[in-house]
Amino acid sequence: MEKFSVTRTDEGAVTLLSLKGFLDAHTAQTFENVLKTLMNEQRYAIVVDMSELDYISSAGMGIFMGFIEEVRENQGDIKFCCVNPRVYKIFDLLGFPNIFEFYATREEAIGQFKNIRDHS
Amino acid sequence: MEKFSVTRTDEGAVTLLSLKGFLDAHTAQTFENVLKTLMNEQRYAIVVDMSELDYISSAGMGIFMGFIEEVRENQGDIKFCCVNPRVYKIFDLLGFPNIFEFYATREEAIGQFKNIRDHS
Amino acid sequence: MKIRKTQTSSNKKKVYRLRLPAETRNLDIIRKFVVGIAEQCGFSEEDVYNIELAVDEAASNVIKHAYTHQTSNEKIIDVAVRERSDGLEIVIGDKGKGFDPQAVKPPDMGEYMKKLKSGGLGLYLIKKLMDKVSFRMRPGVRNEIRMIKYLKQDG
Amino acid sequence: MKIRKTQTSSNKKKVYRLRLPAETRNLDIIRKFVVGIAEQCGFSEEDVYNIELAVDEAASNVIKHAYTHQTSNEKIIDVAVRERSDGLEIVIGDKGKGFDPQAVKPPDMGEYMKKLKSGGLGLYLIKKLMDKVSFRMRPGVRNEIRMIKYLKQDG
Ligand SMILES: Nc1ncnc2c1ncn2[C@@H]1O[C@H](COP(=O)(O)OP(=O)(O)O)[C@@H](O)[C@H]1O
Ligand SMILES: Nc1ncnc2c1ncn2[C@@H]1O[C@H](COP(=O)(O)OP(=O)(O)O)[C@@H](O)[C@H]1O
Repeated sequence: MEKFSVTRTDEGAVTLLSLKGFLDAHTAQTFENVLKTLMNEQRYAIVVDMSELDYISSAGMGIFMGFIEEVRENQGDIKFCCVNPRVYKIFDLLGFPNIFEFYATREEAIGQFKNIRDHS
Repeated sequence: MEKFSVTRTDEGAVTLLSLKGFLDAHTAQTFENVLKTLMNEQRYAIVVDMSELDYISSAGMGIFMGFIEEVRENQGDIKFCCVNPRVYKIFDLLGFPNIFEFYATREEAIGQFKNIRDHS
Repeated sequence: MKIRKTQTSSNKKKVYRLRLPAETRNLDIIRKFVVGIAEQCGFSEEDVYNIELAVDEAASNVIKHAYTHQTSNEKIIDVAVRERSDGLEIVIGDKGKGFDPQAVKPPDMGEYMKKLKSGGLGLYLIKKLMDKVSFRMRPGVRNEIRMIKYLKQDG
Repeated sequence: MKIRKTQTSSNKKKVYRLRLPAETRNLDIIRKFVVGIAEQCGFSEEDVYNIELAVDEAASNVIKHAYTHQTSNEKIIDVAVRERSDGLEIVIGDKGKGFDPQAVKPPDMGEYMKKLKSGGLGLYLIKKLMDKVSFRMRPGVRNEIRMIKYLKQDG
């Protein structure tokens, strides 16, 4: 019955968010709240694991657009990993790969924040 | 997308039918055809494994009623096993346990046909 | 501000309607529709299943019985689900020949075995699975089975 | 026997209608409804997904935009799916304020980043995912987005 969930795991300065299920205009609210919390905690190094995300609509994609500026202004980033091909196609249609970095594995994505990790 | 399937396995004189998915007024047709084939082949020792049957409506239950007389007239039977509690509740509401035998395992159900197996 | 009016219109909003061809292959769509609403309403998993089955039975009846001897009319099933504060009210309608619900006898399993008539289980099941069941028949125009399932207090 | 008449009425039968409250929690019900029909029609898994998303986008727009500044009207979404020999025609309707589809510009991702406006992606996506898209606006009465997805010849 749970249509969408986010699991948060902090690894040093990097926060890993694992999305699961359906991210639509309804469940986007849940996800927005998680990101708001991260902003409040000033955690700007974010990796979003989408291996278990089955579906995303533009309302879900809009959430990333809504936070990326604040994140980057604070020397952070939102990086994506393990996006399934169906979901990736939608990101691609909307030109997201020009704006966000996509990685095949968590490790690669997390590895991009090496500087930040060493700093903290 | 496949909403219902039947897997048939012959073990000597006993035929095991494993049902999977949703057995409703639409998919009942498929199931009826399988039983018709068994009648044609004069295979009357039938065990129906419902461990993977998620759902049954009266149209599905009616299929059993439609064949049981012919089966028993030929010294056979239709025995049920591994029915999940939700599905069993519906059989129970309609008094099926007074008419059919239900077993917890395949082995038990198949074992009931021991005489038939020895004969053949 | 007319409170009464507002209440009425806000009740009105909580209606879900589905209309589709009376074909068995659409049972799956009907079930998913009703399950989706029942889940949102907070019914237990078991009650969602009971509602799903009752609706399937009523819809299967429309498909099997409502439009026999009838070629001209539109062969459709209507499903309306109304959220109530105490549960769900579901109406399954058709434009077919109608029937006399009083004349349908509950199945006697002993007799059943003798007659080996496969049928007569649907309405019996519906009455067992739902809390209230009623009928309204206007053959050729609109026949309805209306059923209510109450949310359990301890939900 | 009037062949023409029969054809018309058999076309009529292949319409699936859904009407429900314009609330985001109902998106799931709308998607399942459309997916069920698209699967039956023989669309590929990828096209089913495209149709699902296009319908979700159109319905999300109704929920988000159609009924702002409006308290009295019934806030509903209508979905009608018509099976055609060559594919599916889907109409999403509302009774809200309507809008001028011409005035909606396709998003420019570069500009997008600067403005950081989250939005404007829905209609763009719909046009990418579906084969034909058109609009009809009668504010307060009925606004529609109509979209067609063709079945691929090679199935
Ligand atoms: N929508 C309907 N239109 C016409 N007749 C119906 C309808 N629903 C039920 N009936 C009648 O009621 C009888 C009992 O239905 P039911 O208990 O579901 O058993 P079954 O469908 O197996 O006969 C049917 O045989 C049919 O004559
Ligand atoms: N059903 C509708 N009713 C009113 N306005 C709508 C409707 N659908 C779309 N619009 C208008 O079209 C614009 C573009 O929609 P869309 O491309 O989906 O992006 P977004 O919803 O993110 O703004 C919306 O901002 C809104 O002004």
